[in-house]
Amino acid sequence: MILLEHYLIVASLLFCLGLLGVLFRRNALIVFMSIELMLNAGNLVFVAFSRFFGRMDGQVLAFFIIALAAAEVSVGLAIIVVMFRKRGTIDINEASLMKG
Amino acid sequence: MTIATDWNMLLVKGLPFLTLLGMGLLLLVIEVLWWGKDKTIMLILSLLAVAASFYFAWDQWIQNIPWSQQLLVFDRLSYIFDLIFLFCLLITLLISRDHIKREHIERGEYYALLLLATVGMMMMAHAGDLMVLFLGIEVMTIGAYILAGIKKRHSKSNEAALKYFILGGIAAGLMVFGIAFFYGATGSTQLSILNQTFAEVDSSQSVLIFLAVALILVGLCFKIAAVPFHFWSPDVYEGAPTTVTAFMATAIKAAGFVALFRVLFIVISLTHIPWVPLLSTLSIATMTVGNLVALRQTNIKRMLAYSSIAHAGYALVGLAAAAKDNQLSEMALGAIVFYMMAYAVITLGAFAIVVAMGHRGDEAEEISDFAGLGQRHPLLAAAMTVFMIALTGIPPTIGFIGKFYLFASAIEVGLYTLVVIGVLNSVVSAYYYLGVVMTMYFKEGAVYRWPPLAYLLTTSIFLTLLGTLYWGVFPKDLFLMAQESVRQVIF
Amino acid sequence: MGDPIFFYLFATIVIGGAIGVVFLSNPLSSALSLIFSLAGLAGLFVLLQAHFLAAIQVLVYAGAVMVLFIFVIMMLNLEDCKKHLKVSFASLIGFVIALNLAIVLVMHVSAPLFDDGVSDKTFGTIEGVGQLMLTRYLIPFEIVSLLLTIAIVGAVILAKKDNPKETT
Amino acid sequence: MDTLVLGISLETLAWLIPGLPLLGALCNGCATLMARRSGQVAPKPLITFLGVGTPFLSFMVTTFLFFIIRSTHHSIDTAPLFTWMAVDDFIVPFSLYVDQLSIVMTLVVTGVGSLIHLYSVGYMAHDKAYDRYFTYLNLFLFSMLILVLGNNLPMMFIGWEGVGLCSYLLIGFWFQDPEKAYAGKKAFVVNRIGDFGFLLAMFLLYTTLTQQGVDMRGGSLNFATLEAQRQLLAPVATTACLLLFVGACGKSAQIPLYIWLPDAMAGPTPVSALIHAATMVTAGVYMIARLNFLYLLSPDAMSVVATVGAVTAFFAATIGLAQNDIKKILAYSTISQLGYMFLGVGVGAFSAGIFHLVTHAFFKACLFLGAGSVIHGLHEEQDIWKMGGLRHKMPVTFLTFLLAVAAIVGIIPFAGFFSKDEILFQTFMRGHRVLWAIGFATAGITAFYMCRLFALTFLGKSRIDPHKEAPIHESPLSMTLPLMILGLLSLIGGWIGIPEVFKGHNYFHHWLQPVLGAGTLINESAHMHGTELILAVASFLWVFHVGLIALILYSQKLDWIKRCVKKMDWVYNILRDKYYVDEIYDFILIRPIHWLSQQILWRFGDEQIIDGLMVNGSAKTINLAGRLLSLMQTGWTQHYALFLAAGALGLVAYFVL
Repeated sequence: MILLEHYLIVASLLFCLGLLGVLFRRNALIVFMSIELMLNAGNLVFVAFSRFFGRMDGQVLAFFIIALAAAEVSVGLAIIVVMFRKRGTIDINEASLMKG
Repeated sequence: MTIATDWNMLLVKGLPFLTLLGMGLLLLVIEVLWWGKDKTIMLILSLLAVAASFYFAWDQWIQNIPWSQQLLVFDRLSYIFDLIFLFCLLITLLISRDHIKREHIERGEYYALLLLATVGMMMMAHAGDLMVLFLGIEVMTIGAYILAGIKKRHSKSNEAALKYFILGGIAAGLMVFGIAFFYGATGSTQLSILNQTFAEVDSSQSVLIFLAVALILVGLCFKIAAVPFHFWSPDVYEGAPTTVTAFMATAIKAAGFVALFRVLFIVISLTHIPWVPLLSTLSIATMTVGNLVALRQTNIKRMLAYSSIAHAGYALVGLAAAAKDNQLSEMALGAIVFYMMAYAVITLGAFAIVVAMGHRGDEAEEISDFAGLGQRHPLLAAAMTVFMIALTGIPPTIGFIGKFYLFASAIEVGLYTLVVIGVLNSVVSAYYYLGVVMTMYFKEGAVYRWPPLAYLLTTSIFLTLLGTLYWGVFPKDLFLMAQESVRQVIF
Repeated sequence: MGDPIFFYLFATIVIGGAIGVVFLSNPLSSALSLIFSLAGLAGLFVLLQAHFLAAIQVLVYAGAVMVLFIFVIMMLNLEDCKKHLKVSFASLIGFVIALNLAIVLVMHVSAPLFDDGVSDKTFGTIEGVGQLMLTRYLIPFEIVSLLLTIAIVGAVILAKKDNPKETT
Repeated sequence: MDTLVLGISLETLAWLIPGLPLLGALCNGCATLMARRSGQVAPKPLITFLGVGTPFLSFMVTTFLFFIIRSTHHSIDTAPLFTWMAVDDFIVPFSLYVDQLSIVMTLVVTGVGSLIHLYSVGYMAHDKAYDRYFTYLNLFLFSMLILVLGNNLPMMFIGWEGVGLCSYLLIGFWFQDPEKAYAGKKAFVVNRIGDFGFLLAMFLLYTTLTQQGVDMRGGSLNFATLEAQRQLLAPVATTACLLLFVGACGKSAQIPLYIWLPDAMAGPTPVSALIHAATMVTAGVYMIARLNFLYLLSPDAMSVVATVGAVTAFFAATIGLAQNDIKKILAYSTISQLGYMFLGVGVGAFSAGIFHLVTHAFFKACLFLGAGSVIHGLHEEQDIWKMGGLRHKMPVTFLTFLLAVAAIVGIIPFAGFFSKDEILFQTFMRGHRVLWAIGFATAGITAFYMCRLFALTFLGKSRIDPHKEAPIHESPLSMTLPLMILGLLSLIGGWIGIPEVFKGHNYFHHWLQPVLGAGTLINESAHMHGTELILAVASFLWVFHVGLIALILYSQKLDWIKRCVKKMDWVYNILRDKYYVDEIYDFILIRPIHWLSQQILWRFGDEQIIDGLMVNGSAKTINLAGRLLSLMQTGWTQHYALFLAAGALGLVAYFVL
């Protein structure tokens, strides 16, 4: 029997993998993908609870998050493209002109 | 589950942001259709929209008829923050024109994005639902990412956008996760419903709630740049175009605080959580780190960035005071609202001067560029001196009054240690603020003829200067306004 | 559909895909793993009776977001992306932090059983979701549309090459 | 009070006192800014007229009010001009309070202030920034008057901050010189430490009153309210008084916050005379006298004040013995005399403290202005070993300086004698024998170093560079006139408070009786007169002889001195180097940190003007922390993300665990 908490555990793992990706990878594209994973973990929680309560609010909210994620990605990729033009690399740690 | 919405009412109540929204979209259209090089029309239209919106928000504030549509709330707190955002937007628009011309970023989208980002902030101020709050944050933040990176030719600007985007993305991820758990714990994201269910939160669900609150707080602390979630802000402030920095340092910070208010109003009833130690620690860390690192800065924008971190720390003193006894005290909240206004006025003035210092090809962002300003341009130097004094918190400026109210409200609830640390911090801050004054007056700088300042810049400096001094001497009405605003908050 | 086997299948796909995203060195492989992971997520959505959302998930992610990612990867023609994974001290700390967070989350997330009876026939369908989205959640819906507008405009002004005349 | 004088109400007159200097500052400021804008200098006559005229008018008004109060015996508590702050029950009206105490202080401030303004006309005549100078000076006067006349603590605080700010601007006035700018900043930061005590004390008093449910709608923290509710304040009196005293220490340069004052001498000499001798630095004494009812509640705080005062007096005087810079000597002497004043108020003789404040304002302003005249005449020479024999070349300066020295030394019947002896006598009578002994010894040391200064400057043979010798001349009338007036006041200024034992009537103390009440004098009954006379005579003989010896030694027998100094060079060195306080701070605190930072982190560079635990020591520590923290800002997004995640983890753990 699959319980609510199974879904929540999957979501938590997904979320932490996403966070790990951000902390671990230097390729900006993969960092963005990891952020997508984090957002999707949130979605899974929404949908799981929506089923749990028998109310569809959660699904609507998840819908919004999907749209938001798409919006973020489009801006993020534009930033990456500019960065690549400027520096010829998309290693996020190469961008460290400003510090201190 | 459907709500009968009085759409007419919503239309009337929502005029402040609807005006901006309409004008923002209109500007996007005009940008496509308008082939002329001169974008002055955009500025004029934006200013008109700001004026109209300001009028509507002011009118609603005066009428004071709290109304809630469940997802959006319309009370004095939200309108006063609308007014703060609009003031920040106004000054930003005024100082923008010359700067963006110099930087070759003068385009209609610039104005449109500023307006639309402000709409996002207003959504945060009016949020009656966590989802609306979050989407407001995202509208604001995505606008800010783009504005920060709009100087495409400059690596720094792009770097700022990238850093802001990645860190903001993480914060958004954390917050979504938090909101999802909130939904799970209470069955809704609507703040007003949460308020009722909270009393019945039993222990099995409480973990979910705590997790949710923690993650949401992380997201909000990121927005106000509280330590240790502040790392983005110096780099982003330095890299972004100065006008955008001014906007971010004031409006976004205020928006972060109003969001924090909205959430705290609800979650403060979670009595299991020791709120005061938490907020005190955040506050101490934030102001201390901000001030100490600001001491070492040579770039004025970076210095102001750290100073803005420190000021968020001072405001958190008020929040800690407000959270005492698990109910938000009016005086402390009023003090924070007032502080946001004070800080916005002063900081915008300081940034206006930074913009005024720049020339084509030389943005004068180093503090050493201010050397000899006292002789080259005494008026500008005098104004900057006033702003620095105000940021330090010395009477008779609004900065002193703001700090005084904050600390007084903390003293009133007995947070003596916090106040001592706060006052000590403001002693430390005197060092770097006066460093700027010293540089202006006591160091020889290049002597060249000063080009006349643009009228819009002069106007904005004059306005902020007037505000800093006038409200420093006669703060009563403004404070009463702040106090009134937190009196009838819709939960 | 309540068969546990499906849950475990999809869950494995989701987590496996996510691990792939994080640890595969080639960004193209990462992108493909991401598709897998998100498709698995769509499967989980189906199990949770969110059929419409599952369809949207596949459409948006596999159809739009992924294409965008892969397009950018191709366009940039990245040489240095294939650098082997460097394990720096910082990323080790990152690993520890993420691990800790996962432990905290998994330990504490426990909720009772599913409420079995979902009586509403429209649950999870376009009709049900759409009804809710365009009445009760109309305002967030509009904000999202604003968000998308801003994002599109922003992406265009950022990524568009400057008119060379303006640079002088 | 609706008495009308020439159709003007007394309240309006009271407002005119600070209003006029403010007007002067505003007009001068506008003139300066407008002139600079077009690259010119504002017309000097206009600046002079406004800059000197407004303080003088203000002085006239004050004098007028003084006579009114004298005849009516009423104090004037003006209606609020506006309400400055109002939150719930925290109300701060912006109104003035003119009573016997504040009118005395106002007379000193405007009177001496006007004279120094006049003096500045000559002294600053050739300065490029003449207009800016007068703007600041007027602004200073305005702030000082707000400090003195404000009817509540927050208003006093505004003035308190205002004078600090103006002092900062004026010390760093000659901004080409980084050392001077640094001195200004140092003074400002030390003062901020003091202000911090003041602010906390205000909060404390307010909270206490609120908790007791006192109705404060008339104005919280009004002096009148505080005095009326003093019984409620008794539990926190000691803490509040000590916190306020921290503020007073900062402003009035007492141990351990005295270090800024000698450095503050970098400013123009009239500024030193006005701010760092006559007015601003005495604000601490005034504040304690103003709050005498509060201090009387706490004997512990009083004895701290008295002890710190006495020790500072002694300590600073001994340092003064071995200084060679004419302004530095005067600076240490100011610190020392301020110590006397604190001793006076600390033992409960508030009026004696204020009396000394008044006479000190006369003679110390005279000394500074005289020194300024000498420096001006010698073209910025400040080393007393490069002076000598100036009595012929600058007769007026010489004479007035002589009067002032006689006053500070305490020769009968000069001003300083009466005030200083009053303090010493009161200390003795109230049973503080040790403090009295310290004060008594200090009087001798004071006599010695002042006479040394005097002899080296004006008597003996000239040691001036021969090629500088020729153009030495007496200063213009605008400078000598204030000198003559102040010199005269140094002679007769003390006669307002001649005690009964010298057949006087002690007007001054009777005048202050309504305000200070019991805190004026121990009732002078006849059998005390014997003691008082003995003490006075002993003190007179002591300072007279010491002073005489110093005069003879330093004018005639310089070779003896040199030999003595050589033999006793370690003592001399200790004194000259100010007890190595700076170096001790340096050794104990700065060096280890310095070493640490050099070894482990960075080298500190060459910004090594190390002089003080309170300023530079902590500044360095703070700087170090700043460096460490800014190292965390690596510029790597991944590190930022790491901190963010760690913070998130911390917060989650805090909530969940």
